[in-house]
Amino acid sequence: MYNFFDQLFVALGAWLVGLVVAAGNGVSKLCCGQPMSEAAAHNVAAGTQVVLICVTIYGVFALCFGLATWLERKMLARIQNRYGPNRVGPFGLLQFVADGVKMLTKEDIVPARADKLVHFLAPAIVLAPALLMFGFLPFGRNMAPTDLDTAVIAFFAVGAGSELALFMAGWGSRNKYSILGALRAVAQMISYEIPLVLAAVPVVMIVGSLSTSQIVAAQGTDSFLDVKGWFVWTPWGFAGFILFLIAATAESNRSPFDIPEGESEIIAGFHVEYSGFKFALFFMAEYLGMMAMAGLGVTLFLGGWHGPKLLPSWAWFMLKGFLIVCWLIWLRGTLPRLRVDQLMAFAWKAMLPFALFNIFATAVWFYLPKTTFLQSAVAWIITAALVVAAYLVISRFVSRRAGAPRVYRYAS
Amino acid sequence: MDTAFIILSLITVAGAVWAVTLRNLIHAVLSLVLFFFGIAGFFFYLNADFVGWVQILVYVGAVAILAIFAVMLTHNLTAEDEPGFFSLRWLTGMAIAATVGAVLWFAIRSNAAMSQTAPAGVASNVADIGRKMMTDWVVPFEVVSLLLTAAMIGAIVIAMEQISHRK
Amino acid sequence: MIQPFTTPESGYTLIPKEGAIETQTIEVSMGPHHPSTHGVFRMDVVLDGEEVKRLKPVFGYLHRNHEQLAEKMNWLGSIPFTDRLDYFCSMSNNWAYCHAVEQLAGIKVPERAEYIRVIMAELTRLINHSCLAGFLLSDAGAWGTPLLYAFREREKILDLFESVSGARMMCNYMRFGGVRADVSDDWLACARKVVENYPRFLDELEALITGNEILLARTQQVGILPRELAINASVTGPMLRASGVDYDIRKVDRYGIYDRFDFRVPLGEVGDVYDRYYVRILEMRESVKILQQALRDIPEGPFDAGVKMRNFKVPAGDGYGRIEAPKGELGFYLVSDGGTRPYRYHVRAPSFINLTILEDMCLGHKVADVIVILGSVDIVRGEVDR
Amino acid sequence: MLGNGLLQGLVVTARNFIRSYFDPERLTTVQYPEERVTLPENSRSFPFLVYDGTPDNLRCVACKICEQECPPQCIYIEVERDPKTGKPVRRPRVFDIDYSVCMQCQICAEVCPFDAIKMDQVYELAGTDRFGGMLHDKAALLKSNEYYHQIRPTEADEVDARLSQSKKKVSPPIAKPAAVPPAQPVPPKTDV
Repeated sequence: MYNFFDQLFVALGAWLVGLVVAAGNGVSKLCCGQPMSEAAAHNVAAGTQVVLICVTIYGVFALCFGLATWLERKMLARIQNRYGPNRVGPFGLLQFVADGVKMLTKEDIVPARADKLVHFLAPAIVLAPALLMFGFLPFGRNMAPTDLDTAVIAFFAVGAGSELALFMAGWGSRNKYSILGALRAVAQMISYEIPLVLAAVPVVMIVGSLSTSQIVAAQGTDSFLDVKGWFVWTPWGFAGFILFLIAATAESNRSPFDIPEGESEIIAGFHVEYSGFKFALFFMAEYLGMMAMAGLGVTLFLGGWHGPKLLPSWAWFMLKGFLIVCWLIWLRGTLPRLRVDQLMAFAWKAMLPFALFNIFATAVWFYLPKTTFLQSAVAWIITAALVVAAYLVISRFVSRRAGAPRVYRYAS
Repeated sequence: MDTAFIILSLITVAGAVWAVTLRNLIHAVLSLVLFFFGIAGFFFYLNADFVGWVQILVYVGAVAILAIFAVMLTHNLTAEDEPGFFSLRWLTGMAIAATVGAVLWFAIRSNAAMSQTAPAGVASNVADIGRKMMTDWVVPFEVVSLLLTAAMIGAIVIAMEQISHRK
Repeated sequence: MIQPFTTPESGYTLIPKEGAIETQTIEVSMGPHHPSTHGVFRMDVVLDGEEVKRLKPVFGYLHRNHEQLAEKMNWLGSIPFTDRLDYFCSMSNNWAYCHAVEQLAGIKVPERAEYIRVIMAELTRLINHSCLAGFLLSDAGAWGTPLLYAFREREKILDLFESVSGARMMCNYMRFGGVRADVSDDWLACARKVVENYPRFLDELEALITGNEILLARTQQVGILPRELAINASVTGPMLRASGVDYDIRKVDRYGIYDRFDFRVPLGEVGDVYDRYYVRILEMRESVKILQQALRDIPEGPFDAGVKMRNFKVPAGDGYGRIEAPKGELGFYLVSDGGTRPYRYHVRAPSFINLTILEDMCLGHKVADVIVILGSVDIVRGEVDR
Repeated sequence: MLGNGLLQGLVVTARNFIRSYFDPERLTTVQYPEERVTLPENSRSFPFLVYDGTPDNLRCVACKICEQECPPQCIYIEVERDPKTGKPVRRPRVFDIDYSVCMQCQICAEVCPFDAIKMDQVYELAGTDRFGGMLHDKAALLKSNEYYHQIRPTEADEVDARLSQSKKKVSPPIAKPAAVPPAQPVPPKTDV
């Protein structure tokens, strides 16, 4: 029973591919006498497999994008003691459809002195990486879209493309605010890419492979309660996860780090001159980027699709991703924005040293013997001590500059 | 000469040509990025996945942005004083390009190892790269990392000088 | 040799230092249609990268000819217009105007009316300071969460105003010699309940904001206003006290019956944005103390001095009356020629004068700081442009 | 320790998030078209003219005090003249209030010596025409005393008590208009 639901989509996919191949054979029998040759059938099957993957990724995650906007507005509303959208559809669930239609019907204004080509290309180029990133994440037991053995590097390489697009958007629209926003976006994403990659390095060191399916396999135990193997329970894993979350928030320009589109400062940053569906594309790229980063965080640290056998594996992946997205929304409702130079200083002076130290702590963990329970407990404590010591040193260094707490006197 | 190779080379050559000839500097840099994607495509074509992704990560992610920042610091972005096609500058350029091309062509022709095509379907070599880098090539690896650290420190010194000037 | 580089329209020359990379300054006009300028206010900012080199505030977008209008109106008629000066604190504006006229005309205000006036003014101070904390945070990027908590508390106080004066924001409640309508006992009971659980909201606001490292980084040592500059620029109100100057008109003039309540005046040390924010939080706690005392011992008795509003004449002469409005010293300079209309009517608007030193506080800071500094100055355009 | 200020803030928003589901004191949003806030008795919106019994028996005697006292000058009154004698009759022929100019400051209601104009509580006055549509003439302004009792019970009782008490002082029945204290267009000092 559990396997039926777990492998539901895999079976569905196989059935569809079989259908297409059968149809292909039928067509070839009609026109050229006999069914397709072995190689042709294999090509058709592989082709439909790829098309199926693209359609499902685009369909599932476009829907998730719509629900994410609804979830964000509802959660932020409830944080601020108000209802949030509840007029369009039950509980406001069709709000994103209404927004989509509004975006489609809105006039698409291109500034006169804008650099037409760059202005036009930017939304497309910002959306492409966001969608490509999903190709490398294993969504469930043998439901990985592509089984690359360089998946983690591929994920970051594709992610790097969106910086360029943000710059093109900012530069193309010839607007002072958007240029400020573009330069901020580029500076921020480059300086947070390094802690992001370094946060993923410990996981790759321990697993020994860059392929996401092997990383997920390394975190699985075949017990019913498949939770023990996750990397987040190890000290270096937990530190890496926190680092990864902070860097992922910065990469997807979300709340404490949303200076590229600092609403209150530079109005809307790089997408100030976009309206209509191009603006919706930027919006979609931000949400898809956020969900992709959440997916990678789940894959690297929270044991991918592993989880107690109550829910199917893909449901566990979606649930954990949903929790990380909720955390990002929660951050957005609470924290004010960092300033540009503080953000850079935090990346280079706090995140980078801590990430490097975390790699050192992982090496210590790797070489400590962990055969018996006592030895692994000792290893755990030593690594935890290392990580906490690093955190205390760095936080004292960062908060030393913040100055002593103020005391306020009253007039006599 | 199957279709994938032709398409890739078209993209690469187009990117390179545009990078040189386009009047708007920003468009030139963006076509340079297209050229980098072409090169990465060749690496994938040669089954060198790891190098292809690193190519995108390093070149498209950082070098292109560096080039754009450099372009931003130049004053006039649309080169107005475009000399004629057959001016002195064009001829010297063509001459240099021809000599470099000839030397490369001669090297490729003479060396036997370079001529046969890549073995198709070889298993991924990420692990091999890692092991080789840490065993046979560890000395060059350390030298390069020293070089990078020096470059980093140099950049910081220039930046510090910049900030001290401005304060 | 690097020639001096001038931006075409502003004629502002930036002589780059030797050896520095020659960068171009951009001139950005922030406002009047800008999300966080608290109304229609424009700042012409010359930026070198992100740093502010020059900032020219541009006023006048909300000028409604208030003072000229008041000269055409009789004394009673311009009370509803004072509501629209600082539309966040209409009760304090009314009181300031009535206070000035009473001083000029020598009208004595009965006890109960004085207590009602103190209660209304302190309630307005609570609204203004809590909303300021909310706006400052949404300028710093906290996307309105503290702002909506402040609005939730403000609704309770606005309901109190509506049930006594008829309108939430444009109360038009005070008259020369007292107030227009009496406060019933259950109104006083409601007011006591609202004042009781106001400190709970203040603790929640402080827990959300005051310890927040990001906010500390964004507001400490930013937009520092030195004592001398504050005094020379005649800045008043919480901005002045945040720079450490002990000057609160409720203690200096002892107008109304403020000398009967014991409350303290909080002072800052550094005078940066964080001090201005935290001094206002402490002032709110003092206002709650005043309100508790006033609501406890409000006496019975007449609520106005029975002054006839029709053909109300003020003896010839001029006078200047001022009170401690939430934003600073709100003063009315009135010249009367004995007729039913003021001869000259001038409003000393605190946020207008506090705004004049915006450039001194913003120089050298980043674009993001300019918005936070402007937020901490707490301006309302109705009062600045009149 | 870096970060515990942020965590404190996150705890506050989390508490608000959870409390907003069951704590009525936190979630105070009123879904406007379906639910409505009950206005306090004193709340005011635009002025209206009061009449006792039939619409043409209105209290207003066209003394034009409110027209002079109104700060934004949005009231326009024309006195009705007796067609035969040409003498002004104590009734307004035209009484317009331009709701787009009126700033709801209730000074007209305050200075009116005959309690003829009072502040209404209706606020749904959206219209399509910004100029003519907002100009309410006498017919549109007239509302009965019962309506006044309905929206403001305590105030209406005081007004009625005062009116009946002043009628008793004047004692002759209303029928003879001449006995009512003569009110020239620019009235002498009357007690408010």
